[in-house]
Amino acid sequence: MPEFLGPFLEVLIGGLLAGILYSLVALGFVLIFKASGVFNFAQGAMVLFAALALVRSIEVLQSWGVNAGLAIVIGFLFSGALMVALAFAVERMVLRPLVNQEGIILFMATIGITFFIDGFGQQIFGSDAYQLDIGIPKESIFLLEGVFEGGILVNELDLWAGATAGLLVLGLALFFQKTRIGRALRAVADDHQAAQSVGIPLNHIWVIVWAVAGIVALVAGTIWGSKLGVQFSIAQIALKALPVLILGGFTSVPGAIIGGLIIGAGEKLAEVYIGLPYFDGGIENWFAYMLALVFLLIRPQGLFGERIIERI
Amino acid sequence: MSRFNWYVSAAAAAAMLAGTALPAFAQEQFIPVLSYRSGAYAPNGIPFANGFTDYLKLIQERDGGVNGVKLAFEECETGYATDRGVECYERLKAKGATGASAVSPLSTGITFALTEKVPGDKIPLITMGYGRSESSVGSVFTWNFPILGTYWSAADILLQHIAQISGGTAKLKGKKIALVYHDSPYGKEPIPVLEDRAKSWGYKFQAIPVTHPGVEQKSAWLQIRQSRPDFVFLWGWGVMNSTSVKEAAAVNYPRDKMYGVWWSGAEPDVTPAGDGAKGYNALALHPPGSDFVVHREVFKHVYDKGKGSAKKEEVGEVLYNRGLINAMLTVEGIRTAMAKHGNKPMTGEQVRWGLENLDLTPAKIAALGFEGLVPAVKLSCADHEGVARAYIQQWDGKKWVKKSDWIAADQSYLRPMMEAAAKKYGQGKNIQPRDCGKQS
Amino acid sequence: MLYREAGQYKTSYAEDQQIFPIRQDRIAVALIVAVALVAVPLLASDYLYTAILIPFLILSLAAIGLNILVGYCGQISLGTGGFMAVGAYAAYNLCLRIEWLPLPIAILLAGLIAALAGILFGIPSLRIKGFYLAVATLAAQFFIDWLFARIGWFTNYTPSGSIVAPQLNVFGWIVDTPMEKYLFTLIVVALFALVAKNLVRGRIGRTWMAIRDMDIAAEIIGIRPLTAKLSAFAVSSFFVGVAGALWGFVHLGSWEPLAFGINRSFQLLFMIIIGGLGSILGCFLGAAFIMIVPLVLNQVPTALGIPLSTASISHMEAMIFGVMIVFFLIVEPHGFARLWSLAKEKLRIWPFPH
Amino acid sequence: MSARRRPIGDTLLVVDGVSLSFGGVKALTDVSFDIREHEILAIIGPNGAGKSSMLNCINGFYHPSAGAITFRGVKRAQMRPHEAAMQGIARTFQNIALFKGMSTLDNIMTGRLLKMKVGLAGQAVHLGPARAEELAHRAFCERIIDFLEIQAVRKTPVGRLPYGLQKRVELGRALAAEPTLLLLDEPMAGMNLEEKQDMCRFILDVNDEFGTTICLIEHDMGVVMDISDRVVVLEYGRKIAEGTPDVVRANQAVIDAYLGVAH
Repeated sequence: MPEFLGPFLEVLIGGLLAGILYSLVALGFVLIFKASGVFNFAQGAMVLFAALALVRSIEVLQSWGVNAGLAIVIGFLFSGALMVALAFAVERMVLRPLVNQEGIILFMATIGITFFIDGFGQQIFGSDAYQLDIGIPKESIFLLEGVFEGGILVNELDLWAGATAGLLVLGLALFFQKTRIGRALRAVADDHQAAQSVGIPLNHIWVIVWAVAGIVALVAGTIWGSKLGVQFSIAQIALKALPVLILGGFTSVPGAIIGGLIIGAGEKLAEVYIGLPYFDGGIENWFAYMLALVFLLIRPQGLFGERIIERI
Repeated sequence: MSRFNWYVSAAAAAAMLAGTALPAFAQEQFIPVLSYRSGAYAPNGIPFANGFTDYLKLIQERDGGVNGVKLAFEECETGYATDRGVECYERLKAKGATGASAVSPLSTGITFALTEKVPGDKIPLITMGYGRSESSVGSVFTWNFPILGTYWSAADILLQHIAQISGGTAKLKGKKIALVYHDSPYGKEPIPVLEDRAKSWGYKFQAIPVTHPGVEQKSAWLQIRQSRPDFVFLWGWGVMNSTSVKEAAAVNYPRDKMYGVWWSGAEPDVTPAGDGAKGYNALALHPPGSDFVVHREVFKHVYDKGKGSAKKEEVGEVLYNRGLINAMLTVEGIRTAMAKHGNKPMTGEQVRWGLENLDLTPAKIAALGFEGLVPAVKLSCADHEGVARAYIQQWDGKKWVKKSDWIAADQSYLRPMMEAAAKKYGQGKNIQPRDCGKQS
Repeated sequence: MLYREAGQYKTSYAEDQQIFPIRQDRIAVALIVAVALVAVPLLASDYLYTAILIPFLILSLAAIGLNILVGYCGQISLGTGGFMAVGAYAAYNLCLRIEWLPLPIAILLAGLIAALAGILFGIPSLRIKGFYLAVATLAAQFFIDWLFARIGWFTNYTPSGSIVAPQLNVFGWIVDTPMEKYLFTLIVVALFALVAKNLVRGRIGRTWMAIRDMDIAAEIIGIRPLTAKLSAFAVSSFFVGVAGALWGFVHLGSWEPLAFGINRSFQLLFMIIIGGLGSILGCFLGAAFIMIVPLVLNQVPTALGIPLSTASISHMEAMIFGVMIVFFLIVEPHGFARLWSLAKEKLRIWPFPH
Repeated sequence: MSARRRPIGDTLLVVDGVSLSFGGVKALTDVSFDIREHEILAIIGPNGAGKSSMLNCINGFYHPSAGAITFRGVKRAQMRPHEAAMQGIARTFQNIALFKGMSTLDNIMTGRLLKMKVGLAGQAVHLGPARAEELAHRAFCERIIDFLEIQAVRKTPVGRLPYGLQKRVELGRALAAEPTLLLLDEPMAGMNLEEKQDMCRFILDVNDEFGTTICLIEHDMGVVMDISDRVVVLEYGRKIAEGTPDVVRANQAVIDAYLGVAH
């Protein structure tokens, strides 16, 4: 085995696993864009909001003497309900009045939502850093120790994240393929008129899709929160999900996953093999964007974008 | 461009006038509090601000102010952002009867910006344990007070410690030291010392930046896993610290080979990593804990009246105590100034004199209730740092344990460096260094 | 009755094409100029200059730059902070490396350098639109942040990466007191606002607006999308770059890359949405609003006896901005500027509605 | 029709064997005709006959897959719409393509953009040449506004105007470019009788006063027969007839394909 291969594989795997975490956030974007054509900048803020709600409700419940397991379950139900309520509020107060507006206006409106949720969430739940421990193991595992010196490092939490992302995608795929609502959502993605004929009002569809995206945000928030602690910075990971979207296409669920993997692996490899040795590091912050940008110029619809995307 | 605009300005102007006219207590000593209770650095900003304001409240409640002069303070949220910090400074600098007494920005970036502004406004800038390292040279940096330590001192103390445990500086030859730092003026401060010492002591130095806010460190730590440095120094802040400790645990980098600066050695920096943080070392400027005299006073006069800023159990956290100390130094600067100028609200200029002539003897410190928390410190025209010492503390999974004796920074090495840097700064700004021999 | 144009006849197109065709407006503007140049310096405190007026003016200028791109040309950008940084660092390096260069020239050149950067990062706009472009401009933001933090040359190898602006010497006028800084900023911003107004009401402004409103039709009447979009990026970045140089030199005095981070980009975007997309006046109104909300939040609750913690204030601030953004997008996408002109229309016929 | 001031002259534009297809669907097949100076040529045909596609080819919006278009004796290679505009081809659209955020005056002024020469710096100071140029073009546009009788809505954002007026503004914008060849895509669609009459008058006046060559698509046969000098009939992307209105009216293929359906 050549000596560089071990570290290379390690960075590659680390990057791929980091990428899955980006994918989790990107998924929420894709869902909303697919069904309502809204580029939801607030997805990152929703991740923070959901995670804050979860961690704080668990904390409060435990302080009331509820046992840990039950507190976690109730916490999930509570934050899930909160995300659904948020979906209702967003539909009623933002999307409905802005129906038929240009995509760019809706995009800017979601920037407004972002700031509101950021402020609101921290005002209610506090702006400190909170520990989220729902029992996901966080140990490091070393693979192939016989082959490479020191083995290849993998973090259990990242593996869990990967598995969760996989399950989530599977669940979403089933939801879209097998349920009536799911099929209606797909119809909406193609044509609003067609959706009306399925018999589900557009407003309901929006609420549903925002709620689903909210649940996805809760899942992402749980994993990110377990990894980093729940605090303000996790809202900013939304910025990491944007290049993923461009790469994977705005409308493709598998695209979000594959895009995440490519971005994650690409930026980590670039940082370790180009950034740190030649530029004192730090290039990963823009590398993903540049990668996406170059890609965009070559293939504007993304890897898995359906047809040529209507570029509003 | 429009009359509306003018109305707005007029309204703002009126609000300002009203704002400045409002304090009927014209005889108050005003202390601005630049804090950050929201955003990415809130976990560290909150306890510090709590400690700072609690001490001011203590002085107010227990003593009725300083020598009978009531204190007034106002918090302003900087979010650890330089521009907002400058804005806060501008907003608060002229408040109160005599303007701001002294300003403690708790941000190296804001310190750099304010260093340019305070000489014009004649307000002392207290940067306790942070700020510009060369501002220790008071003859050039008349208005800066990096009391109790700078980052160059911190870097030097860390190097001394690892040299000591390795068996002497000679043993460091060929060793690898990595610095994982917050990519900002704060994180970059120690680099000159670490690079300079690398030349003479012969260790290999590697600097690894982490971009604000510091949640993305995977590549940095994979790099560390590959290059296997013998020691990792951590110059982080906010969420970056706990993320570093977690990542170190994830790549199995031995935590006991990690050394954080004193801003990377508080409870919020290690608790998120759980057991992973066990063995992690950090510098300590002062011990944690709430069993010092001053805490008893704070509980009695502030918390028992329901006026505390923090939750009771948070009193005594590392950064809470640092806030207390910082406020105490500010107040003692004011008190020293009053000793010369009389018991009335002091101007910034008078407080500057007070700080420069600050002489906290052990007896005074004991009287203030800070025995065991603060060393004796005496500032002078030439030396605005006073004392630069720290010890190594280690996280045992539950609390910080003292691991070394107090280590003093090597002034014979640092002083010439600081003076050279200060001289360079002074030349660039056309500052004539004060002749400290003549000053009383 | 006070605000009516009856009896004011325009006998030439030149009269009709003035920036302020109505007499009352001209009087108001003259008054504002008088207030800004005379009354403010007589009355204002240092606080008003340094904490409100100077940042307000500079951010208005940056907002004008952004509005040219977003409001007039319809190309969204989230990289404004980055282009401000280009202006600030370019001005710093010009002053540092070419010692004889007068400061105003250095600031203008810095604007030109920012314009070049704008063109470079504007190139993707030829192929992509909307939020794809928004994401592309984020690439500019992050790249520029990194560039100035990491490449030592730009900061003259300052160990801390924080740089200090030189003394402000405007052809021999040493600008150092807050009042002088204010006057200097006021003059620069007023001149640039005038230039911006001239540009948007002339040929190039119509070119941009045509691209914004319907790019296909614009091409058919002979507009080259390449030149139109890139010129908007260039002019916009020029303004933003000049504002960045002023922000560093006049307002901050010493800065680091974080001063021009992504939050600055969002703040400017908010200003133009709230103030009014496609309105020069709106830039000032939006900047004033964004400057004043935190002040009000600081002062009013305290005055009412319900003091808020600083954390609550900053959360409230975020919430209010968020709500205002959505509110304006729903109710009045042209922001305060349109509300103002509607008010004027009402005033024009008041008190007789017909 | 009264005797025209400018007699019909030489060939201005030649369409020679133009074919156009989108992903296998043929929009135009081997279409050839020419447009002569100062004439009014109408292109008619049932829905989907390829009329708009034909106009789009002429002003460079689509690129023919086969065949060639020669304008003023120059055979054109692939060109972009703005290049067509520079050569003097202006057009209006079936679905109005005005700049909705701008006023009537500004919309018409955009038609003059190609004629304005003062550079960026000049515009920035807006004194001397820039001002003079702006005023000169304003005067020209005011003539168009007078001509189209839209003085009252000069400063109104076009988004707020009724449909008929918008059509006029769009015509005004095309006229402002002083085109050699003016392409009108259903200029009277959706208008009432009065509005149609006004529009006919404008078209005839433009042709007469400025000598502008006009190629228009129209559904209203009455209008077509009244105002055009010649008519080209398309069906399913092929030309089935060409000639004066009388000739076309008598053509059996046209009657079968189009008029027969219409009546």
